[in-house]
Amino acid sequence: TTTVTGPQEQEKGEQPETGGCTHAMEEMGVLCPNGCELKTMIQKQEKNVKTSIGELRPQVNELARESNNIFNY
Amino acid sequence: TTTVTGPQEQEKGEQPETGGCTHAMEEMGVLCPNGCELKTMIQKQEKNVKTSIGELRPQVNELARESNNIFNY
Amino acid sequence: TRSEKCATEKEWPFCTDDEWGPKCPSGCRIQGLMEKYDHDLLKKVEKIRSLLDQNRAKHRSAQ
Amino acid sequence: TRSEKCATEKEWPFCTDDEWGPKCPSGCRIQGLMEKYDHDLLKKVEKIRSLLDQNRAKHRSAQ
Amino acid sequence: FLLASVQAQIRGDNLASCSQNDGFGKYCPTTCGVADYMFRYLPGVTTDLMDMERSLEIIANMTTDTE
Amino acid sequence: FLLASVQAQIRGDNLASCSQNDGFGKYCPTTCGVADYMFRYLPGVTTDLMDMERSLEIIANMTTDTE
Repeated sequence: TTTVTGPQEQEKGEQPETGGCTHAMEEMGVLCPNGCELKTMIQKQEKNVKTSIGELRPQVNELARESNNIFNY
Repeated sequence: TTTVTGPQEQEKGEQPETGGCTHAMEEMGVLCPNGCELKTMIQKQEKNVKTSIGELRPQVNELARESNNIFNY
Repeated sequence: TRSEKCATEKEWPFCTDDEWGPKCPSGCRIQGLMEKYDHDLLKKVEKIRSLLDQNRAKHRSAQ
Repeated sequence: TRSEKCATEKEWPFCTDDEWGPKCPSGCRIQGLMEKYDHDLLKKVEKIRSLLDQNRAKHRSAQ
Repeated sequence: FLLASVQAQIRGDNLASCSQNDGFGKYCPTTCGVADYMFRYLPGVTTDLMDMERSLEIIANMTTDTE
Repeated sequence: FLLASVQAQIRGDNLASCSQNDGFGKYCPTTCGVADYMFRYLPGVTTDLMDMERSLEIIANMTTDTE
């Protein structure tokens, strides 16, 4: 098996879980991403989304201005 | 239900798990002790065991000396 | 109970409010939620991009 | 596989050696192991205490 | 400069983790901390995106009206 | 005194956690770090206890022999 990269299909009512692996020592069970890993991930996601918003907002505002001109015209 | 304090009976091949609770937000699933909590616990356990060893060792050595005396006598 | 359906799962008591902090969710669960929410946000971003394109096309035809 | 026995459990790939650290065990599992090992150590301590008592009793009768 | 560097170390600037050299390895946020961060960050960006979408839909309707 | 206190803060002495004020709350060891600590601490105390037990069993045998 290869490591799951995206959220997997979940049964109804099930919550998504990703990033786990089974440790060879049965004692340890399933290992999951630690807080440092999760912090890095969410900061990257936040940066990407905010960058997209920063790109889109002026375009939306520009279009809004143009539309007002047409509407008022 | 009350929180489990000792390790529970496990099925054969099952590993012990303690200290969990189910979060009201189904999204969050089971919560387990964080690293700070676990650190405090293991330091307490280590201190207790090492204190016991520190008490027992001189008693064992004392008895060993006495036994040697009897044996040599 | 869930334990009847699934012997390998364990039943835990409900968390009290003050347990959030000392006890925390699984890292796999949090990564799963992070990916789900991020996926939802990226879908919204894509929708806005396509709405922008549609509106621009309309404008060109309207002018 | 376990997933056939239990639909609520999930199958994960095996961890590679370099995943220990970035990925870590459940806090419930670690607390469970800590309590198990501590219980084992305390049993050894109790055994030593009782051996000490037995030996002291023998000594008194032997002297 | 030295004091600034010392202060930076105390604040733990630009570190993914901090360590206390106490035998427990590197320190990380808890998953509670990450979840709290996520639920603080999501509402703002979600609102921003929904506002933009609504604006674009209003614009689309205006354009349709003027056709 | 101030420098000593600053150094103590850098080392994170006597703290159960360190915080970076980065919005992720308090920092803790990972469960990997706690497990590693546990497996470093257990062998020593286990050996100590088993050695004492063995000593006491030898003593018990000696005492039996001399009876």
